[in-house]
Amino acid sequence: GQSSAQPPGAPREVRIGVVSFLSGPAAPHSGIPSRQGAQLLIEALNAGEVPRPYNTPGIGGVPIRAVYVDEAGPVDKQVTEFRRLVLDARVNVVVGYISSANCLAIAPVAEELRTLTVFSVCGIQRVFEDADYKYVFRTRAHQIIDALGIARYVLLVKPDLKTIAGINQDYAWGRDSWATFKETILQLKPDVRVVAELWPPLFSGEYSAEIARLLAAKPDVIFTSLWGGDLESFVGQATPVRLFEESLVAMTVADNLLVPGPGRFVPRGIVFGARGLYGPLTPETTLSRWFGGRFRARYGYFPIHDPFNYANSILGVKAAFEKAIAATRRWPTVEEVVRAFEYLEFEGAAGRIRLALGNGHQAVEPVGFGIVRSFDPTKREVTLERVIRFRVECVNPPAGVKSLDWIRRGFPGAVCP
Amino acid sequence: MQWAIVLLLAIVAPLLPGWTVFLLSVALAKALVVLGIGLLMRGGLVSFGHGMYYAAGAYGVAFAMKLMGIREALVLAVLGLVAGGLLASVLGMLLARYRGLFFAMLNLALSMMVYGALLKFYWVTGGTDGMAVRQATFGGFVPPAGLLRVAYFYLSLGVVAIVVSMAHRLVRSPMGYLLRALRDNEVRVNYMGGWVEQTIYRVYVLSGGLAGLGGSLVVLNVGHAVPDFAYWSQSGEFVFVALFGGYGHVLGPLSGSILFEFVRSYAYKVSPYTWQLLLGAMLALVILFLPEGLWSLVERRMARRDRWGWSWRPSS
Amino acid sequence: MGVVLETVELTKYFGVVKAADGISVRVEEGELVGIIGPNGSGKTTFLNLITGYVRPARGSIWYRGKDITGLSPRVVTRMGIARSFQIPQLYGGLTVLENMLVALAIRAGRSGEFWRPLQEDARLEEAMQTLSEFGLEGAAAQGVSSLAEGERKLLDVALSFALKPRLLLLDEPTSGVSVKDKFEVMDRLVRVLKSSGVTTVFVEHDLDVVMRYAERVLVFQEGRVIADGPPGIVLSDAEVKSAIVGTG
Amino acid sequence: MLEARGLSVRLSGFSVLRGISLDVPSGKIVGLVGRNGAGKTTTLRSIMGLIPAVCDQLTLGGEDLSALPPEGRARRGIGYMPEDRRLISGLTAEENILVPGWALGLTDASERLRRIYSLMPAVEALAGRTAGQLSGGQQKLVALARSFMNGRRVLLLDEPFEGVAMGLAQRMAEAIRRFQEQELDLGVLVAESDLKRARLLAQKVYIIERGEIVGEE
Amino acid sequence: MTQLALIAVGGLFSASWLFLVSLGLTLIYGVLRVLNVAHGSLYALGAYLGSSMVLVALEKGHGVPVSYLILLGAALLVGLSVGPFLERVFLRRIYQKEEVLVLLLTFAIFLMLEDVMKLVWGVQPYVVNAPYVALGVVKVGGVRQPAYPFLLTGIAVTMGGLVWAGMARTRFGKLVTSVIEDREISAALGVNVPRIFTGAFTVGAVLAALGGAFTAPMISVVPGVAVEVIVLGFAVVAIGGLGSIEGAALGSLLVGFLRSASVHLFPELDLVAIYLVMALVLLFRPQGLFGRAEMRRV
Ligand SMILES: Nc1ncnc2c1ncn2[C@@H]1O[C@H](COP(=O)(O)OP(=O)(O)OP(=O)(O)O)[C@@H](O)[C@H]1O
Ligand SMILES: Nc1ncnc2c1ncn2[C@@H]1O[C@H](COP(=O)(O)OP(=O)(O)OP(=O)(O)O)[C@@H](O)[C@H]1O
Ligand SMILES: [Mg+2]
Ligand SMILES: [Mg+2]
Repeated sequence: GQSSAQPPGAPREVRIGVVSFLSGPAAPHSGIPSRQGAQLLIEALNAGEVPRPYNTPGIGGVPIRAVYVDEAGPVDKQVTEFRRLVLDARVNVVVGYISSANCLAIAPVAEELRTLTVFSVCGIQRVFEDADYKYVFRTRAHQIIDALGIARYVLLVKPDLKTIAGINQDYAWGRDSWATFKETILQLKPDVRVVAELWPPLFSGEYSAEIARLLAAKPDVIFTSLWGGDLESFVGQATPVRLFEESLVAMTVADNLLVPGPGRFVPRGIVFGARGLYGPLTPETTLSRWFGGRFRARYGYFPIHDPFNYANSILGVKAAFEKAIAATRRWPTVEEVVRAFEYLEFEGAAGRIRLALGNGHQAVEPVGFGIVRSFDPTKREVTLERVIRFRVECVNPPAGVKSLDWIRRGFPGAVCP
Repeated sequence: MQWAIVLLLAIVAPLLPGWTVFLLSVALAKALVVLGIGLLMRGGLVSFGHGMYYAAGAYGVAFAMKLMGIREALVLAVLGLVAGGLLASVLGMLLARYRGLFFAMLNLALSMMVYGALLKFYWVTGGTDGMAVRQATFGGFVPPAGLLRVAYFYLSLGVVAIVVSMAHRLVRSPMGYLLRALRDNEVRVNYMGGWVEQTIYRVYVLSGGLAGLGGSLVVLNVGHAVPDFAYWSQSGEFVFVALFGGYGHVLGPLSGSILFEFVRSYAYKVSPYTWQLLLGAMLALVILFLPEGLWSLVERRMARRDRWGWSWRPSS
Repeated sequence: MGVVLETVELTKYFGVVKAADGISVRVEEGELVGIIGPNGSGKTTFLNLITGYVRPARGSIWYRGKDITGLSPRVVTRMGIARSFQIPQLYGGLTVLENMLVALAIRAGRSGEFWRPLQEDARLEEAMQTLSEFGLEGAAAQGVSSLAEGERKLLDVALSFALKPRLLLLDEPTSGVSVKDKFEVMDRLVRVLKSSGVTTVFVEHDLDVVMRYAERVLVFQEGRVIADGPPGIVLSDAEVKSAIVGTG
Repeated sequence: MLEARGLSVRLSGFSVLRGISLDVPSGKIVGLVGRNGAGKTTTLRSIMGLIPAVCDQLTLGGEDLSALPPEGRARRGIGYMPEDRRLISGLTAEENILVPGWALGLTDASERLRRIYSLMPAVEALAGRTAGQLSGGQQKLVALARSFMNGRRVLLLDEPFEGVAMGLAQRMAEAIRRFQEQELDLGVLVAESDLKRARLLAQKVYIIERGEIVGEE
Repeated sequence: MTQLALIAVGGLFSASWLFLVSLGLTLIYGVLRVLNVAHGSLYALGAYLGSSMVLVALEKGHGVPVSYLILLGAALLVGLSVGPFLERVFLRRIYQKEEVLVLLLTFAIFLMLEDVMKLVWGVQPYVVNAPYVALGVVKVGGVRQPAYPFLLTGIAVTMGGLVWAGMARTRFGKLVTSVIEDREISAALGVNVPRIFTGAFTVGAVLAALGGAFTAPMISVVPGVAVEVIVLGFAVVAIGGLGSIEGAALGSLLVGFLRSASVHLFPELDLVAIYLVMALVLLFRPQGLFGRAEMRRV
């Protein structure tokens, strides 16, 4: 009754700009799955088919209209498109962004235009650690959890590890990931030696020299934050020479390998990360069962982290709006939505999301890893063994502490297994 | 002619929707880079590396704000000009010896090394995440939010108006003609006692400065500097726009830049999946059917009007 | 009367081709020297050597007592030596008038000027005047790429003449210029050159032209000067005759 | 052999040729004489198909040429020597001469080359040298030799003796005459600015002035 | 010792690949004076078609050995169909214009083909590495190395030899030289200019597609593979001297070995290695290693 009726002052539709890579090398593994997740969820929301607590149609009974935008292109292009979304396409909310640089560039613009903007995938901690924003939120944890978590994981499964090596793309994500991993390992086990730090350029695709070097160096653990096509090329070239048997290879974005496409596989014995509890690590909840099932039925594979992240952003928007509506009993202003959004804790598509950091704008999440025992290419599923999940308090710094400082100071306040 | 256009832009700008004003500001700022590249192209020199000067301007602004706390828009713009010009005056000493595709490729190589440096020294430059640039002040004041974009727009417009009119003078001056002359026949220039390298060097530094100026204005508008500014595809885009608009006339780069930004934004809007197809097709059409650039349309029109005017005179 | 130009044992081989094989020549102030010789005998190369376009393997070049060996064409030109070309060297994208204006602007040392227009009144006037001396005033507004070959040739000569050099080197100035215009143009050119005391060296195949205008003739063969003297005497020399008419 | 009637050319608004008519009968050398800018080069180029021309008739041995592209005209046996030499500077002199032979797949190319060398021994001496490095006159010579390669029915020679020393010019003229004797029904059209020299070589001379034929002798 | 061996082998692999990628580029530049940005697209087309054809063949139960022939076939198919199409529809119209203009036209073609490929093959990644895996591994200095790159080396050497012989030794090569230098006079001498252009561009297109098709088994074929290839190819070609096949070979070796060495000795340099080589070479030999400095005849 009450819940499906529109509040007074409601517009005819809520327009949401959805930004992700629709072209270029980041599209197949990240941009397109993201868009798929967003589209599926928005359609289901409008039809009122999402399970509780999101079973009311649209947002506050108002249907959602999505405007999809390509994230590919230079940063000035992104800023222009953001402005066009807000000022020309008149969207009420912008959701998305995968590239960290774009998130950093968009945040101040969102403030200027007073537009509720919810980042979905980008992970750079600087967004909320170096600045305060009012209209900008991020419904996923920052990237620290991946590299930090996987470092803790390898120390647990291979406590006697002596040497590590890293192969990471030569750009911010690769640099940050490696720094986090290395710092964490050295913090927790100072006698570990780093035997190789390799920096292939982004999208280089040809890794025979790097692989030879890694084989020759024989490190106990190899850390990599490669993703997308680069990761697949690496896996394809490393498998025949049995790199994954020589060293324990830890991949933070291994779930990229599950995106459908011919001939692709997940090697056995690697440490599998999915940037949170997604993909094969997804916890069983009503929503995750529904979303995963729907997604698989429609797109032929179980959602990896990107579709979940986009879905979470949209669910967060809905939760915030409806919280504000409940408080004001009419259609809320953007400031009221923002106030409702801050420190919000809502049911995400794969477990609860808590906006605990950055003055209530930045989510914290648990993370988990496992070792691949087998891979089923038809269902595109892996079976993991030795799965360990790290709770939020283990891998996220406390509020007000910068991630890197937190690591360097020895994780004060961390609660870990 | 150019003043009429400037006036027109100045008057209509505040009436346009907000994102258009922003788009115009960015397009105007980029037009400066394109203009500089167009000047070089008049001398037969195509640079596929001007992104580095563009980046120099942008990062110049970012560092000036971060390290020196300078926030005055005009000062920052001039700083961008100086940053681009300085870098160009160093590299130009080397590049002035090169012609043709080697000039193009060496520029590309150098700009990719600048790109690499911006990436490598990530602890200073922020790597690919880039550097944020805060709002600038105008005469010490921060314009209210509603007027900020318009202020930036007028800043860009003012700078462009000055630069375009200077460029207009330049292309008709001895130096401008010498540039065209050396493109046609360097041997003859030498045998007239003209100094080819020096002319190229001067124009190169000038175009580097303009690229820096453009970079500083863009980054003030956009608010974020990233290494991609120095990436080869950005440089390629500038060259493209120079041809798209037509570098034969100083207004070509200006109109080309504005049109290109709108076309691209339009393509993003109407077909977010296949904007490249749309953009590519449009560009191919322009190249195939208007190889002198869009501005040649205008010139053809004006030429026709002239002839028409003639026919009114009594025949002798 | 001083020595304007002196070359000492200039030598340049291109592979086995002896383009210059020890050329020692002296040109006095105000002289009008013609160079003849079979095709490929090194005439153009001689001019290229003097102006620094080609560096000699051996030997030296002196201009008004200064050693100019190895200096670049630009520097040499700045010192007052201008040349025209066998194959016209023009600015294909500019009009005839603009070609001339560029020459005048560079001569005046104004090539770095970027705030005043090229087409200043005074400069325009001089340009038109120079063009009309070569019968090109009618083609002033025409793009040079559409000129007939003879007109291109004339413009090429006009451009070097416009530099007001003290030593003018002309490479086949009238080849391609039709017979009717040839003498007319040469008459005028020589008159001006003489009256302003410009020393001139010109390469020519047309013996009528050489006979009529040259005060002294150098005969080239296989990179060497085989005869040097007044045209009447040189051209009746048997060896010269066989060189000019004989092997080629 | 070659007949042109009412050949007109307009270039960037100027009427450069106005109704030129001329005949180049087989076995004859015909001169086309005029001052600079009279339109000699333009005439030859338009016969070769290098510039668009309007004409009432342009035939070679009765066959209409006007619709053929330049290479088609070359295939019909028209050899062309441009005024400004236009050798391919990256190839050797001999390769330059062979280009028409290769392009048209002439089976007798090497035989013709031998004949050309025997007509012009001076060319053979340059055979192996890179064309771009030859002196101006040497290039003229090679360009003439090249026109012989496929000039079986008509030769179009544009000021062939310009910039050529006297002795060589005489030998070139001699070579043209002898070549014509060998190629039985060859017609030659020579553009010249010197009436005297044209008279020496040609059996018939057209006088061209400002794009029009104003006389013949 | 092991390290040296690894650097050498890695350098050879890298060089083979680079050479394969840049050969067609240098050919088309040498022949048409076109710096062909669409080269990357042809490479990507070769990669996509190669992968999908091999995939179909494997599904139909054909053995892996056939797949090498299929890759070759895919490259020929792409080159022989798309090459002439692009040349006739686009490039032919503007050869007489400036080099940059043609370059930018190929850039426009590149943009269009990016999306055309997306429409045909979708955005899903293709990993078809059976041909890569099937060749097994060899040991170098005690370290396992894939054998497939040796196949690349073989193909690179063969193709390089064929193209070099074709250009330097044949009449076709000479006619092409003539057409490039002076289109008009070539036509007047009887050269069928359009046919020469189509022919040359098609050969270049086949080479580009070949590079893509044989790279495909090593990598994940995704949108955007075209982009990286272009700059790398350009850099190699510029280092070697535009239009020079020997130059491209030497350029590939230089870059390949430097990259391989940097991975082993100073990984930080990997990203800029190629540009470093390029800048250094161009500084000391502006015309590239094998480029000819041309002096204008006056
Ligand atoms: N594209 C063009 N636009 C305008 N005028 C042109 C063009 N091409 C040629 N002309 C003019 O046409 C006239 C004829 O030129 P052409 O080259 O045929 O003369 P020519 O008789 O061969 O002279 P020359 O003996 O000097 O070679 C010249 O006045 C020339 O300026
Ligand atoms: N750059 C060069 N490389 C190789 N050979 C050259 C070069 N320049 C000139 N030559 C050769 O040197 C010789 C002399 O050439 P040059 O041009 O000086 O002759 P020329 O007397 O001017 O002849 P012409 O009367 O035909 O113009 C010729 O055999 C020519 O081929
Ligand atoms: Mg000469
Ligand atoms: Mg002529």
